[in-house]
Amino acid sequence: MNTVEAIDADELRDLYRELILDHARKPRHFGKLESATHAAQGINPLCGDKLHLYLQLENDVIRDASFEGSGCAISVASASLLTDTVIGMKTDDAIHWFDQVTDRLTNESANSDFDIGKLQALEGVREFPSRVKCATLAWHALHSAIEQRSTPASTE
Amino acid sequence: MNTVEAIDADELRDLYRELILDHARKPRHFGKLESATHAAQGINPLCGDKLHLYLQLENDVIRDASFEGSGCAISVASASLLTDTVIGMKTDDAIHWFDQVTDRLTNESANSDFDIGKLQALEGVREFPSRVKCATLAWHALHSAIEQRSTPASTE
Amino acid sequence: MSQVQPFTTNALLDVSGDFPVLDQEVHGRPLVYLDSAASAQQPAAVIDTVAAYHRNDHANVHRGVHTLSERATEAYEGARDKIQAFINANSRREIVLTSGTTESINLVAQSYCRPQLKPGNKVLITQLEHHSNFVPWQLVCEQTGADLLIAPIDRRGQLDLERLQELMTEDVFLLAVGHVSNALGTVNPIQDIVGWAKQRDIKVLVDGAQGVPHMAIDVADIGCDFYAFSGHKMFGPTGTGVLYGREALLDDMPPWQGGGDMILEVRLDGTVFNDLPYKFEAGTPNISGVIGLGAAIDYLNAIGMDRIAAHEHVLLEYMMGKLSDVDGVRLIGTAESKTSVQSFMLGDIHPHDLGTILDHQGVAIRTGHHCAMPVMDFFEIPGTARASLAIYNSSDDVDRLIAAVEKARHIFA
Amino acid sequence: MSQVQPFTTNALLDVSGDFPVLDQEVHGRPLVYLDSAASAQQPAAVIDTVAAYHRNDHANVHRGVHTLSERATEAYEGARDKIQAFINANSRREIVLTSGTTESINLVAQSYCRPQLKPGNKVLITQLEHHSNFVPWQLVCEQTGADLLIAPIDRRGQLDLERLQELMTEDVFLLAVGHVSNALGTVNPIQDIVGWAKQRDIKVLVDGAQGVPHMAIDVADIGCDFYAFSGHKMFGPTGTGVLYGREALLDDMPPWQGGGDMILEVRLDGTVFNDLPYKFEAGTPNISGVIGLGAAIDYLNAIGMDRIAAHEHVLLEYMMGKLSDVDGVRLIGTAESKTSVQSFMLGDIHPHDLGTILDHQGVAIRTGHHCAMPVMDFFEIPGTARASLAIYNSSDDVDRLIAAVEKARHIFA
Ligand SMILES: Cc1ncc(COP(=O)(O)O)c(C=O)c1O
Ligand SMILES: Cc1ncc(COP(=O)(O)O)c(C=O)c1O
Repeated sequence: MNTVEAIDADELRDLYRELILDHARKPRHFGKLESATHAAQGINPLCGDKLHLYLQLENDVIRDASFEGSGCAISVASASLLTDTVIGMKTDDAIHWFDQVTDRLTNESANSDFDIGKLQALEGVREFPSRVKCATLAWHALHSAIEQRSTPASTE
Repeated sequence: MNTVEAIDADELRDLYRELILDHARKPRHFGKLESATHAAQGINPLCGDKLHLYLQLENDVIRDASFEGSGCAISVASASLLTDTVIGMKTDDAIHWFDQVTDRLTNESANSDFDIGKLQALEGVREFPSRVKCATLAWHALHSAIEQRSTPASTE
Repeated sequence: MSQVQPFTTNALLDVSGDFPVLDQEVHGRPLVYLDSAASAQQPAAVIDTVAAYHRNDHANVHRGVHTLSERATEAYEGARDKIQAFINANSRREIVLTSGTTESINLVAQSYCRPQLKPGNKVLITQLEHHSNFVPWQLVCEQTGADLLIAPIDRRGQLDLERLQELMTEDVFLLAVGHVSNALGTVNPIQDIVGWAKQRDIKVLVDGAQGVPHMAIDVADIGCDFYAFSGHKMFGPTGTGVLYGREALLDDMPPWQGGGDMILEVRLDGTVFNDLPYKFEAGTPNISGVIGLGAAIDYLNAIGMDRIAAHEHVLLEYMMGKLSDVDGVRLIGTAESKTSVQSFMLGDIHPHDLGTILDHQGVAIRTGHHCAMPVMDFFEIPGTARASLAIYNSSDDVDRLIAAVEKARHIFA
Repeated sequence: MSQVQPFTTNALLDVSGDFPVLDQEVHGRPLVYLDSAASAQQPAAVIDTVAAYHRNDHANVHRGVHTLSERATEAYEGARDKIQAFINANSRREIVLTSGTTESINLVAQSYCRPQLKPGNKVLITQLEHHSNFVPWQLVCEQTGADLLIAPIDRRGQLDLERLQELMTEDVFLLAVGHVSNALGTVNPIQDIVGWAKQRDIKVLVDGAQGVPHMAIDVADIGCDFYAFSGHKMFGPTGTGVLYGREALLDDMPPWQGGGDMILEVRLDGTVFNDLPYKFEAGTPNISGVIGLGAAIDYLNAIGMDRIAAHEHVLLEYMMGKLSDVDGVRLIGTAESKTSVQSFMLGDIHPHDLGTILDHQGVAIRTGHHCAMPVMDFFEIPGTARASLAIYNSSDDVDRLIAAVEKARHIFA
């Protein structure tokens, strides 16, 4: 695949990094989680992205996580990376990650002391204001699921 | 009274002719008509002119007419001139006058074959689009009264 | 449809120079604007009319005796007359000025339907409708206990006309149907539909948001009871819209919103409402917007709606042919009768990603559900990429679109 | 009040050069615009912002991935942020964009009150209100069987505050009260009024149409539940308005109008509404208008609302003094606390005639009932002549007004 060569703009290349395209094509932890104790829906009214996030919590630890739904490459890759990241994490830490990640994806001058690991691959969205919502959607759903809110999360 | 001298613009002088000011100050046939068989209200939402027109009809002839209410100099003078004019007239003729007068007051190129008599004094309103409604209000009320409409006439 | 029609170039207009916004680069490439179905651009004539109004004539309308107010009123009411003539309404009393199609439809739902609908009554809409011709009916049905019926569509994105007629039973109070689908471009046989409804004494509201910009509209000919449309889709200002309504119906309707201008008299114990159309125009209207809409109509009239329709017809055929020649493209919306809009999918690339990649090549399309989720549900897709055409587009624009789609295909190959 | 205050000229602004419309002659005399309470003029900064938006950036907002749509969305939502800061709301979610004060008030009447009001409940308003803060309550009371109570005023045009408090019984659901009277200029002690209402658990809507243009507004400080105002009264575009609402209340309210943008999901069998504030913004908004309103706020902020208030205070005192020195003039509205507006009568000359004669001397005032018939009823007059001031007026304007009134007196002597 000649992805990188075919894109002439640096910004586009920054958005559709290999890692993103890979997770978009082969999302990890995709499907309904039968053992889920918590769940939330995320809707992006902009483009119709819609995903369900499932969490299996035990004593405030995320034992397992998965997601289903449909979305653009960015939102699917983001959800896939999210599940990869939060499994095994304490809910408090996951909320801290939520804060850090959403800050880093929206805010040019965000503090980068905290290492968001693979999720750095999503930072390209900062140049694409309308795509930031795609990248943060799953994280908002995570937040809702942990807080067990009943209304769908949205990125508006 | 130095009316004419005090007004420096021809148009203003044309609007507030002696005859108009006279009828505005001393309106004829002012008051409620106890013998009225027909009546209508005219409202000009622009400035709050509001008048009641009363007609005493007998065999399609206007035996008597009067009006009450409050309004600007133009609308009061117009109502006063109207009552002066239509008393003794057949209703069909009054409707014809309605057509002729409203045409003459609104339409620069109106046919002037029909002699509207004293009502010519009102023609100055043509230069004052927002005042045309004042001049025609009583005539609309006349029309309503003859047709016995139940909703107030308005000049909108 | 997959065969490209021979190019009848003399049918094409060349007016893009009238639209200042089109003369710019986006991401280093000349802008190609293919999103007019969402909102159309304004010719300089409209922009300048609005600015000149504010530089010379602005004041509140209707209630002033001074010169500016007279000028403003004349310009504002003059625009109403232009609208009346443009859609061939019988009377200026039938032209209610609103903030857009959405408000026009809500007005009818709330003022005409809500007081009359009873449990067991039905409101009939179709699966093609824009949310603005969908949700107001859901809301009023919920409020009144009436039932909402939804006429189905077929795989080409056309109304199933037989089913539609079957659904027109005598307990249907009103049919609300789009003239042209904003998601698919389908042109409904509106005269036939209105005819069937009239036979059954069903009132008809036509959502004309996508009709007015693309063809000559004659409401007398169509025969509908209400026709709703927006200024910003027809090269006029945002925040303006029209509700055409038959005078007899409007006359009997209670006002919707209360406020200044819609009353003759306010007393502590009650209120006398103003005449049509003012009864439905509460508060200070969008004066400069409506004057700008008048200028847009002047502009369209100067070109001629028939020439505009011909131009767009040729371009749409060209675009459909070219698009369907691209490997992996699947056209969504292939009705027999269409105008100005083509939705499509490219392989399994999400439309949103496609939109971003096209934008990076200067090509502006819309992606997503186009406020027509029921249509997306029918096709079982989350959304589409949609290219929509207007008077200022050219065959070059289509060629740029095709090249950009090819590149996207390459990236996600 | 009949004594003219010493002239503190350094309190006066001199910004009329920013307003192109003011630089013209009417009937051969330089225009004096004293009708800003009806609609204010726009500074070039606003006119140019709107035109530049259409020349460079226009597209529909919220739903687009392409560059113009991103720019339009950013500008539109940026204006919302400016509004939030301007009135010191807690959150942008509390700023609902409407077509004007009238729509803002109707929204609250229909969406907040209508579902909750029951026969026996009461809505409390005052005799000072503009029709737009009067008729919506008449309508919703009729629809629900609730009672409408009207708090009286006194001969100076002030609310009878004792009576008002007496009327605030526990069956009052909502109090709707103006901040500043458009007919008389009375500034109500809004913080006290809201405080009394809060003690009795009565919700309060403030009609701020005439407040926002003239003083710094802090909704947190005022403590009201809703605050409504219009763009065109504050030097912004027509067709724009704001409803500030406390988030907790807005959250619980059902949407009012249905359509695009106010939903998250539309299904054949129901609909999920969008978050605040979008739940209340159905359809394509007045994009360019709102962006223009943002520019108007920038303009006001650059001058400073406190300086504006000081300027208008000095001018109003001057105008009141000069007017009451004219033989035969009777001031209508002489409240202790006033801003920017003076209504008056001249002998028994009908205000309408006075308006025409002033216009012929280039002086634009408003005449009539000012959409406040209940106020006129109270004073038993059909209407008034009203001169209203704004940032661009000067003491020269007042002098021209006085000379014109003198001439009218002469004509009708
Ligand atoms: C006090 C007051 N309230 C409400 C309104 C209505 O505002 P709009 O006509 O902009 O909706 C006005 C102005 O007309 C007003 O002065
Ligand atoms: C078919 C159709 N109906 C209704 C609407 C709503 O129009 P507006 O958003 O201008 O109110 C639109 C456009 O968004 C449309 O395309």
